[in-house]
Amino acid sequence: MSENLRITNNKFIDQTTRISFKFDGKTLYGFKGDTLASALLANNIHLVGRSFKYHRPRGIMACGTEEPNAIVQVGKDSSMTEPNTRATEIELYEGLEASSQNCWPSVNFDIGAVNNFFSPLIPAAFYYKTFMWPANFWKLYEYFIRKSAGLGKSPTEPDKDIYDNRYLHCDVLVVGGGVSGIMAAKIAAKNNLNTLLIDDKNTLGGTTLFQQNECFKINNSYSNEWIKNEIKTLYSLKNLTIKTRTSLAAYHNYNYLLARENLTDHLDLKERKNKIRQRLWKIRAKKVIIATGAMERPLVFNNNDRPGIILSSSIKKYIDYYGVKCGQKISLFTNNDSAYETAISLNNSGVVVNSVVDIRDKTNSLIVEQAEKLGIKIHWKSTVVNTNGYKKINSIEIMKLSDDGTSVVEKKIKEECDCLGISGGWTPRVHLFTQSGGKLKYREEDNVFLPEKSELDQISIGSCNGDFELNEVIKNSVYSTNKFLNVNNKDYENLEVTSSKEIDKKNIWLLPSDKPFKKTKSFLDFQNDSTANDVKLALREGFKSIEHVKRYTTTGMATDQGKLSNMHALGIVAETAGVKMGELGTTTFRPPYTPLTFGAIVGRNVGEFFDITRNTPIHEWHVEKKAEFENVGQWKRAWYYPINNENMHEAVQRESKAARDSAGILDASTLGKIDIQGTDASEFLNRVYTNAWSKLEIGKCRYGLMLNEDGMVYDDGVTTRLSENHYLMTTTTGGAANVLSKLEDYLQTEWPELDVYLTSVTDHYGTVSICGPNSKKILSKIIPDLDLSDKEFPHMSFKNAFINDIKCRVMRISFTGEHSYEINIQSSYAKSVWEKCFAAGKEFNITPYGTETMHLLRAEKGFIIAGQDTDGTMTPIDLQMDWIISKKKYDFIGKRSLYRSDTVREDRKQLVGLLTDDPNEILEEGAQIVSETNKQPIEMLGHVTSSYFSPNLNKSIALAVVKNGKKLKGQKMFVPMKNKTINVTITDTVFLDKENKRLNA
Amino acid sequence: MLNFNTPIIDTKEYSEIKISKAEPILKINLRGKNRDFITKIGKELSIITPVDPNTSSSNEKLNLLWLSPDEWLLYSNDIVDLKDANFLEDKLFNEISKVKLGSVTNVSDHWIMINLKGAKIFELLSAGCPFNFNNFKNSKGAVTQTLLNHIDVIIHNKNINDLNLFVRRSFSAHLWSWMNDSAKFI
Amino acid sequence: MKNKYSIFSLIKNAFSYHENWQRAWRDPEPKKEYDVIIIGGGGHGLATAYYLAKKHNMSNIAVVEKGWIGGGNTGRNTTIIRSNYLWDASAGLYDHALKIWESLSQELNYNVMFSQRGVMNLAHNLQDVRDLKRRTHANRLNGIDAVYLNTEEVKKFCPIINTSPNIRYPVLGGTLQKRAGTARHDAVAWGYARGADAMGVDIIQNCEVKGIKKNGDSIEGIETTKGFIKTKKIGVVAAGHSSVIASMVDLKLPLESKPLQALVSEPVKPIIDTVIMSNAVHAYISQSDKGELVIGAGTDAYVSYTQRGSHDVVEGTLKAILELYPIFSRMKMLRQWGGIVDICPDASPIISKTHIKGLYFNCGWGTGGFKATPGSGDLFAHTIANDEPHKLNADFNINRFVSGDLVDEHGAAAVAH
Amino acid sequence: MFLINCPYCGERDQSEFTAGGEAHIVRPKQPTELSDDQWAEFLFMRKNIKGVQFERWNHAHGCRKWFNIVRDTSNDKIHAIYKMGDKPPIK
Repeated sequence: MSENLRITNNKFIDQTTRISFKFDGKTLYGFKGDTLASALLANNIHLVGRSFKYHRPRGIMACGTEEPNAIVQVGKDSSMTEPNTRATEIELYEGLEASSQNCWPSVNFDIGAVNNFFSPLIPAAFYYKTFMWPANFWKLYEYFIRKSAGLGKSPTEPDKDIYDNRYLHCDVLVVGGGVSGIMAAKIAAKNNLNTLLIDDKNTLGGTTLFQQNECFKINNSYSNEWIKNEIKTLYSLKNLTIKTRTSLAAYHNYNYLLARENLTDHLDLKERKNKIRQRLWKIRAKKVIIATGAMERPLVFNNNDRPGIILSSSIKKYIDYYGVKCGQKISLFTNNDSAYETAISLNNSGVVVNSVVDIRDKTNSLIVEQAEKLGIKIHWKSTVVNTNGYKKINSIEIMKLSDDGTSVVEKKIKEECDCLGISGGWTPRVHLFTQSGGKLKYREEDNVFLPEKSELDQISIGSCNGDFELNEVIKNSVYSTNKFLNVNNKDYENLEVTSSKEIDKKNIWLLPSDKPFKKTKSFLDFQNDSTANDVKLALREGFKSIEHVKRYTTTGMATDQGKLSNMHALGIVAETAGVKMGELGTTTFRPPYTPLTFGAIVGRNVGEFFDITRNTPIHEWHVEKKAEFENVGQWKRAWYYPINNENMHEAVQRESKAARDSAGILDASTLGKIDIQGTDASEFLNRVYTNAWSKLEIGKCRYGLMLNEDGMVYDDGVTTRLSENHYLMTTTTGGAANVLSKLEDYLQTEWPELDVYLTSVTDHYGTVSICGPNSKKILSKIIPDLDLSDKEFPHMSFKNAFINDIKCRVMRISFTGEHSYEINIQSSYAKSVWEKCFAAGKEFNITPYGTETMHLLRAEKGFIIAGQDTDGTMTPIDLQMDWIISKKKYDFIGKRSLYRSDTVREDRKQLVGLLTDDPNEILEEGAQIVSETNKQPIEMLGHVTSSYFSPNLNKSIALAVVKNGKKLKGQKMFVPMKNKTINVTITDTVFLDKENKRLNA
Repeated sequence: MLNFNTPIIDTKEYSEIKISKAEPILKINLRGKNRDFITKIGKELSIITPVDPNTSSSNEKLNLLWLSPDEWLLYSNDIVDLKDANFLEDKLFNEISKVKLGSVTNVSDHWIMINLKGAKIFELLSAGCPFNFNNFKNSKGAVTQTLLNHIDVIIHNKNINDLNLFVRRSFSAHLWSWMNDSAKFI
Repeated sequence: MKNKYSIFSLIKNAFSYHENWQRAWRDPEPKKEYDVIIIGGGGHGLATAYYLAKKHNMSNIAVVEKGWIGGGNTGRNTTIIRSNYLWDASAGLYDHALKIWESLSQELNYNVMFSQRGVMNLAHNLQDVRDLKRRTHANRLNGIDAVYLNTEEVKKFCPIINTSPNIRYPVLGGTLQKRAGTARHDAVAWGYARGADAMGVDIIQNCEVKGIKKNGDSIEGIETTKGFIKTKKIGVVAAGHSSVIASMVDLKLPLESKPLQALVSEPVKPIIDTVIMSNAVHAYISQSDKGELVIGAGTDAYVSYTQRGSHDVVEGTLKAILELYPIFSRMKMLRQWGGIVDICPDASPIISKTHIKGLYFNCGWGTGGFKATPGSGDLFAHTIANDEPHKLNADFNINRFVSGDLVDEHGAAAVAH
Repeated sequence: MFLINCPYCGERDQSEFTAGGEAHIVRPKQPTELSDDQWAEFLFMRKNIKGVQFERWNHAHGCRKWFNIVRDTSNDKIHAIYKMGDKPPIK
């Protein structure tokens, strides 16, 4: 550190705690309380990055969220590195490592800077006009374009940090802890409103916190003294929650807001372990008060982008808050009074202020007079026409402005400097207001967009609402807050406020130079390198709308989202096109206000919490038996149970054979179960299923098919009549929730006259299904007093029973074609019943089987699986299930759709069986079916929906849907694969036990 | 004997949060629309049927929660033998469903009840629940059905900082795990 | 033709500081009458006008646009282009478009940056696997270059995907169409606009249609904010606002307009050089040439014309992104936005005549219309010019909702992104 | 995220609800009497209004009741909420 750029009497930086950090590999020092930007400036480092397109050297320009240039890569660790972080927002911590981006090999010597030399060739949107020849070279061009684009580098390993979300409901949310926000929060909280105040900085107070100037006093003390006391009071208020380091990211409809709280980024690395890094607050506020302040505008003039050119108010913050001099000989360039505050602060800290270049005619507000008294030189009615210095500014060239402000006159003055502060006036931060859907109005006198109309319960106060004078900020904020909250707080009634009143305003969007305009480089968007020339080019080429200009020139689309560039782009467009600013409108401000990590949005919903996992009551048994699981919706279902290193095929073959040869046991607990009661229960079933229900005897079960109103199969399952007005419906696993809500919908909206109640009992019952020729023997061991004779307990019926005193229902139904039972018992006992069945079946080699075997067994019988053999385009007739459509019923859901011109077509795709000529060839599910092989293009007649090798038939079997399939039984077809064609024959869908003998075996 | 199983087996304590499973608890879902149904329930259970939204009523043994204009959840204060639940179910079924007043469904194992106690339980809930607890937390007996970490739950405010939360059994292990994870960061 | 764009024209213009570039398109006032008026100046509408002029010898054509051209879904989508659709009709339609994309930059003399970096669709459950295999087989037989990949091949093609078997919904496989990719959305609208303008098409911006004048069942013209314009043929290409236009002639369409959201991250150096779509967990991601991760979120279930959607949808999408790409947790969302997508019950578009003579609709593209832009414009131009559909869009008529002959692409689990 | 005042449970976050599309499309009592056109009108054709629309919502994660909402689809503002079967409070 050659120069001492720190002043020592600073109150905000802990100069006793020195912190070491690395920038571009070099070890540097700063103090606790510094940002990376302030620490770099204290080390006289301005050059921190290269611009996106021309790779021009760029320095720190601001001190907060609007920083366009100083964006750095933080951290070296491949999992923890973070690209594109604003140096102005990084609080310095021990061990911080940051580096410049978008430059190679280094920020000081960057090869990409040749682009600057070629810059005449690459105006806005040049890429649309070239790289088209030769056509197939685009891939190569694109490779280099992509390589040169992008800023920082993405991490390449998973993030180790933890993020969190939290909901918060409050009466009043105040966004921004400056002078307006502080007063508003106090008023709200003191009136018993549950209030939340957030600010993105690490401390409240805004810029007033370091405003120690004769021109700005409250009750005869400096405004910084006053605000410190206010902050102290705030922290003692009961109804008030204060969150600092919390940035409002998005303001959605219905006062739903998202705020990101930074919890660990400012801590030393070793203090961060096991702590939440960022928390996203999902805030629902009854009322919202926006007090987000304003941000300073730059000025647009030739070569306004050199390192060392900094917003004037930022220079003030660096000296007054961080105690850092941005230079030793500073010039200022302004169109308004605020640069004079900077001049005075610098002067008070012993920094040489060369001069203030002011585009206005002489003005004599309080603050200007104070500056003049201090002997600060002012160039009135002048402009900077050029700046010099490649990696850091070293001089500026000043000329007088013509009366109309469009050209420069008289002779050029060169002024040496090592820093130039610029101030183009102030832009209210209306981003959140517009995000919330609010409409803006334009105020001509000082060229600002202000909140006008909002649909939501919210107000904007302070400078984000266009109040720039301290006395007005205070008066209007208090008045508006009281009115908005419908309270009458008198805390701020008799404040005596001194404020320097700005008298003259003048604005020139694009400042003239002595050089012809076309040869100047006046930057609008510093990060994306778009210039005033680019905007004018876009307009010349017919891009009239501001959105077109923005997209064509990429102005405002960089990581700062145009915070500094939008107003000037609008101004230049309006001026060039001869339109009024107010009529031009603005581009849309889209959330988030500042970039928001994906991690914070997702919170803890990562890893095991990515999605819900549902388990059956027997789950642990399957885990113990090392079952492989299949995801079925959110359920984990046992897929197959490999033993002795079996692969899936081997396990499934074994399980399938066992189930048919002796006994198998399946966990069917995931099936949806709906308890239906009410005097109209039968009528209800008549309406929702295709078949008839009224005559189903009590104690009997029936299979039902449910359609959508469009006639397509929606769900299926067995429903049991438990008593006169009491049914138990089962649905598919995946369909359970949708079926219940669909049925509730019909009951509540279409058929409110029906006396029917539906209650989900899916989780109440565990379902143990045992099947196979020995299932009866096994069941008789478990429930010895139940008469299992076919006469007493035939297929498709149910019995109430007890297992060790615990009530259960036993259904004799079958999805495998085997003699089988389903025991429904309260879930708490399901595992125990399962184990009992397993023990009782041991002598019969009872074999647990999973979903894969279940699918195989049902396919042998030609039973469909809704969702696998159907795809939302199959009617029951297509499934060759005409028998299930009641001819007698007047109506049921979907009936009318079965009689449309397309659904009555005879040659629709229909469900058939397929056998391969080679019985060992297993078809691929999803494979297509054709009738000819040598034709191009081939007409695809259908596809394979289910396919297995059946160990019980010792051949491969498949179900398929084939156009006109019903009539094609016995026909030869082909399944063309990538490298071969498989010959198949269309068959019946039932492959095994066509006579259903096994059901009663 | 059949063994009784629950997906959640322990009690966990964190700073000002204690979460514990309470099972077996009797739970019966009651549905009906007309006055007779409401009167009958009151008479059978010696409890006032809450008809105001988001409320409940309780007696020494039972709690009756309002779930919707035609739906209530009955649950026992204490651990019961599930056979008693069946007994009560049958009784109510005969008195209500059989006589066409409404429906009675045993849901004792459909729901798992988790008890939350402590000063910070609402902070835990706010980690995954969009419901506004500001008034709820001070109204004893209040009931809400909402989502917690995307899972349907019924929450009954038993007492100050003492809640019973009902979650469907198949979701309960996941929710339990989520609650324990979140509690670590409160 | 206007001045031709090339590296040479750039060099030439550099000498005059780019002050001599011609306008990309004029800014005309509407004429009294046009042979055809296209309502909607998005990619599809501009392409329709372009092909009407180019292939059907018409020149008295206007495109009227309420706002600025390309400002609707053209400028708001995630620019995925592919043709690996299941049904023959869809495959025919989208592959027709893909073939035009392959030479579109040269055709328009405007670099639309069509980048054939491949599109991969992932499978996360067994039904996904069946569906993707079914689609791949169909694609192959339809001459579309899709292949099925196993998990290792997926990983090899895009190494940053988390293919661990231990995640909640492991990657079980995927399909890859190498000819598929992305393009620069704005450039498509601008390129077609410039091309159409050069052939005499009037592109009229800031011109909102307020009514349609009919005489019996024939079209007479449109009422706009710039006055009445006479015409006998109207092609409506108004995307989310199709129903609004239809209601002007008391026509109801099988559409619902819903918010669809998308977002981009801050730009970073190349990290992902293909397009990856995962329907089951809902994550669609690619990286733009500028370096931003471009992520498509889902639709909300309600109708809205606000161009805003719910946060839960964005959260759900990013959840899925981090499940599959945990390395992106520290990446930052730079900008999110919404579009209004017009969704048909079968997730397929309508390119069709109506019962009103001279009134044609091109709508219902839902979440995936961008990819079809050139093909859609070409076929719609054919339909308008001949008053008959081309064979490639014959199946996409309005009448299919009456007959039941739907082209059900979401039933077949191929979401139309 | 909307804040929806369920007519039974009170104000709740949108995430507790599911949207059910246009309201007052009554399922025809005698579908078999309808032509294919008429049936298609019921099945698929929607007003899809930009502006004030009547629509169905379900408090799916609360009381599970369906009800109607009057909402302006151009700004998502909810103008009225009423129970199923009730007359719309505004035209």
